[in-house]
Amino acid sequence: GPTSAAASASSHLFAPTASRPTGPITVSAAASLTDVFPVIARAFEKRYPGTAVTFNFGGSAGLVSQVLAGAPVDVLVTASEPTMWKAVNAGVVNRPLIFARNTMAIAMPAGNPARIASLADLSRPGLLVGLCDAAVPCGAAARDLLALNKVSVTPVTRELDVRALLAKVVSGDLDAGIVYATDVRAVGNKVTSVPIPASMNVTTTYPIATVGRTSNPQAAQAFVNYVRFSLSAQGILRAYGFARPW
Amino acid sequence: MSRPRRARAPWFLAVPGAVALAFLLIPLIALLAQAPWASLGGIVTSEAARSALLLSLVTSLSATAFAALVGVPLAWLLAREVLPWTGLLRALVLVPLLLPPVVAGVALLAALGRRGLVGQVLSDAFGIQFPFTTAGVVIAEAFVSMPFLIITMEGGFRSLSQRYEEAAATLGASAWTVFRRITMPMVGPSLIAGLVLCWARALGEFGATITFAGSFPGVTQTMPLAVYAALETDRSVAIALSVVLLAVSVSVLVALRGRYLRAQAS
Amino acid sequence: MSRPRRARAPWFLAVPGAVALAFLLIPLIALLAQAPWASLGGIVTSEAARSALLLSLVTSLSATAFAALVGVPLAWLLAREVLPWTGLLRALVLVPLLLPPVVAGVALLAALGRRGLVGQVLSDAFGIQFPFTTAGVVIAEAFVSMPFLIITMEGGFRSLSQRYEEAAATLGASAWTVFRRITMPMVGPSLIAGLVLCWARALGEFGATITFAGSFPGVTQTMPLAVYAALETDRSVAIALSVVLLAVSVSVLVALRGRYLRAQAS
Amino acid sequence: MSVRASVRLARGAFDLDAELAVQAGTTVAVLGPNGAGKSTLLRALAGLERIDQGRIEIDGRIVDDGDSVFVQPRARNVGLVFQDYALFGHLTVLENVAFGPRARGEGRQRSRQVAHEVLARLGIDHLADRRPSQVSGGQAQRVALARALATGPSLLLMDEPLAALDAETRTSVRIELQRQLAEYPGCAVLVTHDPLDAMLLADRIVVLESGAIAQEGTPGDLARRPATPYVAALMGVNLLSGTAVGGELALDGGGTLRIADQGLQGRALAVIRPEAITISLHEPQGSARNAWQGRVTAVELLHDRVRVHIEGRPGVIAAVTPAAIADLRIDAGTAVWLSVKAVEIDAYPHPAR
Amino acid sequence: MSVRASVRLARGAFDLDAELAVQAGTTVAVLGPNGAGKSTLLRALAGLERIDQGRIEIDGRIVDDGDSVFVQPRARNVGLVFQDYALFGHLTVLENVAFGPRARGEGRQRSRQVAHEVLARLGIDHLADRRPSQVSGGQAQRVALARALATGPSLLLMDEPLAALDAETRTSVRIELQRQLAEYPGCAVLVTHDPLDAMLLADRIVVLESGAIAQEGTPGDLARRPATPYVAALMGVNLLSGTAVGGELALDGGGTLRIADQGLQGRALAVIRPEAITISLHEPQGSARNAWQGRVTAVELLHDRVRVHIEGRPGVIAAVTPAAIADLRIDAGTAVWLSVKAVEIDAYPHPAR
Ligand SMILES: Nc1ncnc2c1ncn2[C@@H]1O[C@H](COP(=O)(O)OP(=O)(O)OP(=O)(O)O)[C@@H](O)[C@H]1O
Ligand SMILES: Nc1ncnc2c1ncn2[C@@H]1O[C@H](COP(=O)(O)OP(=O)(O)OP(=O)(O)O)[C@@H](O)[C@H]1O
Ligand SMILES: [Mg+2]
Ligand SMILES: [Mg+2]
Repeated sequence: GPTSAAASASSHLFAPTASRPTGPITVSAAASLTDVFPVIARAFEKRYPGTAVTFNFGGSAGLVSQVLAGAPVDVLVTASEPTMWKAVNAGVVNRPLIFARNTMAIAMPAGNPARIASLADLSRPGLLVGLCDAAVPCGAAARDLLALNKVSVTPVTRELDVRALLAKVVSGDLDAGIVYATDVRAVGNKVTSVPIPASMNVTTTYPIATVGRTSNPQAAQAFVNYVRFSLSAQGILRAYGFARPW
Repeated sequence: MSRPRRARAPWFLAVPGAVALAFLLIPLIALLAQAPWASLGGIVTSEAARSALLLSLVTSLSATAFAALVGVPLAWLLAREVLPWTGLLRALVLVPLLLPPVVAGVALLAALGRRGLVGQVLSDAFGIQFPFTTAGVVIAEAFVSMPFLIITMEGGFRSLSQRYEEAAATLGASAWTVFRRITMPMVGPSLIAGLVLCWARALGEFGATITFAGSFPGVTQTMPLAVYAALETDRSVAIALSVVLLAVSVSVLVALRGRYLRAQAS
Repeated sequence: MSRPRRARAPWFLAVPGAVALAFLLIPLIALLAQAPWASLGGIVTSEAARSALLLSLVTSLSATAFAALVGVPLAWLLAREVLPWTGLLRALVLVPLLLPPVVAGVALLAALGRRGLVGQVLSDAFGIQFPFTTAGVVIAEAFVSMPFLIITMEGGFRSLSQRYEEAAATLGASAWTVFRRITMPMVGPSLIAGLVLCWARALGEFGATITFAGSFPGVTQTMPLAVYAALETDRSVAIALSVVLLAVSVSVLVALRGRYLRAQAS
Repeated sequence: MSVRASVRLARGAFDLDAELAVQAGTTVAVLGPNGAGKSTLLRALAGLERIDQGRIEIDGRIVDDGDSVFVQPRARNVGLVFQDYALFGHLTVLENVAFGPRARGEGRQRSRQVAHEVLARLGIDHLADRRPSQVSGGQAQRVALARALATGPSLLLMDEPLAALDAETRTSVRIELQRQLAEYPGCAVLVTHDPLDAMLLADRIVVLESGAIAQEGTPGDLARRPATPYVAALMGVNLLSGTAVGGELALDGGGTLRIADQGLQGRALAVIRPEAITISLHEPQGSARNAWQGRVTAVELLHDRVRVHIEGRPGVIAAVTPAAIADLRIDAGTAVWLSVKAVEIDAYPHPAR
Repeated sequence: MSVRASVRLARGAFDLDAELAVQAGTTVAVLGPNGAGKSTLLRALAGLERIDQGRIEIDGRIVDDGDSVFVQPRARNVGLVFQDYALFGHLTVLENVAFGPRARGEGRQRSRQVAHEVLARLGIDHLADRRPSQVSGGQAQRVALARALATGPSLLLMDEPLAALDAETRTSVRIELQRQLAEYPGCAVLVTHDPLDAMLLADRIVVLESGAIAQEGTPGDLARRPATPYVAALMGVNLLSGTAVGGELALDGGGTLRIADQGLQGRALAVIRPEAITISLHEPQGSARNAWQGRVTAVELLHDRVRVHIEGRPGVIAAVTPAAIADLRIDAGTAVWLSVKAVEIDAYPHPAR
């Protein structure tokens, strides 16, 4: 659970550091972090001069496969815990930390032509609703969300990629789609969204871990710590719509 | 006394040729080695796999048929340089080949989506919608695969001597008769080659389909989409499905016995 | 008195041809309409876009060069039916064309990954690793695009009359001289056609690259991958990048003035 | 049934400007060197090229006037035989021949029947079910002819119909074609490179050189009074040009000939048959009025006579018997004396074209 | 320098089994109908086909023995001229001709110099910088010859070198080739369809029919005593086969001929020159010992004589003067009487092959 992860991370934080982190690191991060992580990285690089962060963004499952195949990355960040566990169980990453959560939101084309006001409206017949496929994290979350709220929705599509879902909302081909809250923020005014009260929402968690074979363990660990524990990183995450990790 | 008649290859061709063969075949072998042969039967006969395979076959064949119906005439227009700006048009017609497929899907949404350039009219006036329908899959597949048919057929039309068409005309045949009874049969080899390339591309189409048509089992979830979904959860299922897809297409290619190599016309 | 010499198209070709043209061009126009023309300059000159474009050009050209180096000899072997099981081999060689690209990436990992069939040996014995390197991008692109070169060149070799090679042999030329000075120059048109198709496919490659090589900016993030990443954050940037990719490739095609349509040899 | 055409059309730097008239039941051969415009003329008649100026009239109907009138090939009622036949490779011989009647609206049965009749007339009905790739060159030629004849055209156009055949096949096909043309009631135009074909198959010969008509007439006319060196070479005679004055012809290439016609004055041409030239090793003592020296450049054996090519002033070709060659021991390089009687030289005023 | 070949090879249903010997400085023509195996024989000599049995010896060196010995084409020192020349379209004329010397290891400069010399010898050095597509058919033929000669081959092989040329060009190129072959010190083999080419260019003729040698000899041998109908047709004479007994030849096709040779017995052939046959409209009263009736099937005009094809027992071809045709008003369909003197019939025992 998050608590134990946090506790173990704290022990790292207060461990004596031999020297300042320096040098390049590569971070494999879930695609939904494409916007925010570069901003955090710039802050990290400013905080620790001499470091340089590059990214490899992709779907969580793909990133894990790559690490398993020996991808030269130092830090792995996924959009769901089950995917991270695959890497943990394979022994290729160290203990992960949860550094952020994402909540779900309903996205509608700009102007909300179908006049959707709540999650319950999605069960209205004749409405074109898109969900992600349960095989991908955003689909699993949507499934949990609908179950929690006891709403039954008949989607016209079960997208394999949250981008594809959002594209159809933006283009107006879907009346609504259940996506991450951060996605809604990323596309700005091209979509309208209805927030879901926190009590009725489900959250997905974002774990981060250093890769066992990293060639720069010091900087990798510093980055993990920075993302999880620095006020600036957490502030940036908030600004991009991510929820607190606890 | 019968020596082999087969030509011998000089080393400077045999060696790199063998490298190419290994390069193309080893990944295939590695893939097959990872296939869950024990559970293969169960996976490929599952309802989900069967419906995805059926959908893939139906949509790829429909896309090929549509491409033939309109793409062959376009190839003719390009080959005979009937249109102005043929050089530019020919390059533009190949754009779907160059476009990353996901972007092709975005372009299709922009054009044929409910609020798209043309889609809006179709939707408002006739209530026709393509996304989330099997027709949408066909459109996405046709869009990305038609250029293969066009480029092959244009070559075929160009290399067909016009004398055959002229001979038919002097014998009293109308333009339609000439096209149907002379031109098309004589570019047969190019047609087969183009159809095979077109069909192969349509069968493997993923990015444009998912972006434009969505993914719903039985309606829009073709084999490549099912493979992708399976990759998120169980690689070995994904590989099993890929093996099925490959078996189907390779058997078609073998059955065609190289007729998809465009032979010269006549 | 000078009447237009341009042929006129009968309606049964002009009408479906126009449909095909509209079908292929309207999505393109819709896409361009969504491009952020005002900020285009800034986007395309950004460091990220420039490095992705450069990487795309370098890798696609390298992949094409590699494909030419080993694929052309393989095409020759297939055309001359030097190998046993030519019919099956020819179909297998086309498999990368049929495979969903993501599966192609999986297959490459299975073969050349650190624990892959061949990759393990390379990694253990020589410390060579391909995945997640620029070389890996080249391999992924070459794998999916080489079949285009092979299929085109095989047709070219087949339609080249062997008499030219025979004439050169009787004049005293070695096999290498014949191949270099006679065969290759004479299949020039097919070579150009095959190279262009191969390059175009390599330039747009996405699925195999992201799976096999990842998406590391400056190392493996080619234009299509950058476009995909941008789709997550800012669609208009993605479209702007696609427009750049298209502009480059369409200008190459236009500059080639249709020479990529495989003309008949000789 | 008759055809009258006056055709003018430009294709790049090439300019075709020719008139042609063919009477019903007759065949006109169009003879000319490569690139002379023979095929272009034929294509204009068939409607495969539009003319720029002039008019083409078939059976009294204007089918092209270089302006508003243009009748499509399919409506012209012409039959066209291409040099390489252009048989439809995907159809059988019967289907090839039935194609025309079928395309002109006959029923399937009737078309096949017509095709069988035409094939039978040409003696190749047994090939009906073969593909064009399965018949020999000579048979393919007959199939092409059958296909063109099956629609009963008023005008039959043939572009080098025998050129692709080998020597023996050529003879037999030529005889067949001769018979067919004799029976054929319409007009026929035959393009050829071969003067023999033209002489055997055509009633009249039109010689086309660089897009313009150089000469026209019966084979005899052309042989007796060739208007150009090309025609003379075709007919196998020596043609010399020069200026005549008082029974002497001062040749353009040097040398002088005495001619019988004392009255001929000004620019003139002279024809000498190769047989009329006598070759000897020493200066001839006979009555021949013309004698000059030359050197043999080549010796050509032609069945029962030998054609000796000689350079000199003038250079000529002489024809002698093989026995003479053996007696004189003539070979390339031999220096010889040539003599011709004045009466054997047919001199006439240069045709002003 | 000499070539001796005994070649046996099978290609599907086709079987080639022939012997050939060529002396230095001489040319052998291989004549035969389509598909007789002429090209296959040439290809075997060049090393482009391997033989199944037999042996090929060039300059005393065995280059193929159907078994272990096989010398590659590039090491055989042969020159090959293809029917359609197979000039390299991407090289200039000079580069085409220089290709051979260059490939055999000469330097670039030296190769070009050799090429210029050969081109100059053939009178086409001015074409050196053109592409093959920019030269005429006759010029292309000379370029192909130059290319083959540039390596100084011991054996020059030509596969229908004149077939692609039109009638006039053919004559001039033939003369050129005649000159070149006369100067050429090596062995030459010329494949052709055209008996005229064979007679003018070759010292000896080998006739190939369906993979086997049907006859071999000088042109005179072949004309006097053709062994097969094909050879007779080539030579333009009538060949009849039958059984001879006591001065009479009972023909296989019906009819009987009286012949001069009383002693001839058994299977025999008879040759009648077309000129030896007299045509008349009524039963002839002269001294000719043979007279029979026939019907004209075709009339062929050949420069200054007419060949009349007649069906009858036997069917023959007769040659008469155009004047005779005009007098007798002979045309296809005319019933005629034919007569031949017994002494004009050359009968000889059937060659047992
Ligand atoms: N489309 C064209 N554009 C330019 N020139 C052309 C075109 N078509 C033909 N020509 C030229 O027209 C001339 C006549 O060509 P045509 O084919 O009629 O000659 P031909 O007498 O039939 O020759 P051949 O004996 O070689 O068949 C040639 O000089 C050719 O180069
Ligand atoms: N690879 C092959 N397989 C089977 N049959 C062949 C092959 N090559 C040639 N033949 C046959 O061999 C025979 C001789 O062919 P070849 O080309 O030598 O004849 P040719 O005398 O040169 O004829 P032409 O006058 O038409 O050039 C033909 O009957 C042909 O069908
Ligand atoms: Mg012509
Ligand atoms: Mg041959």
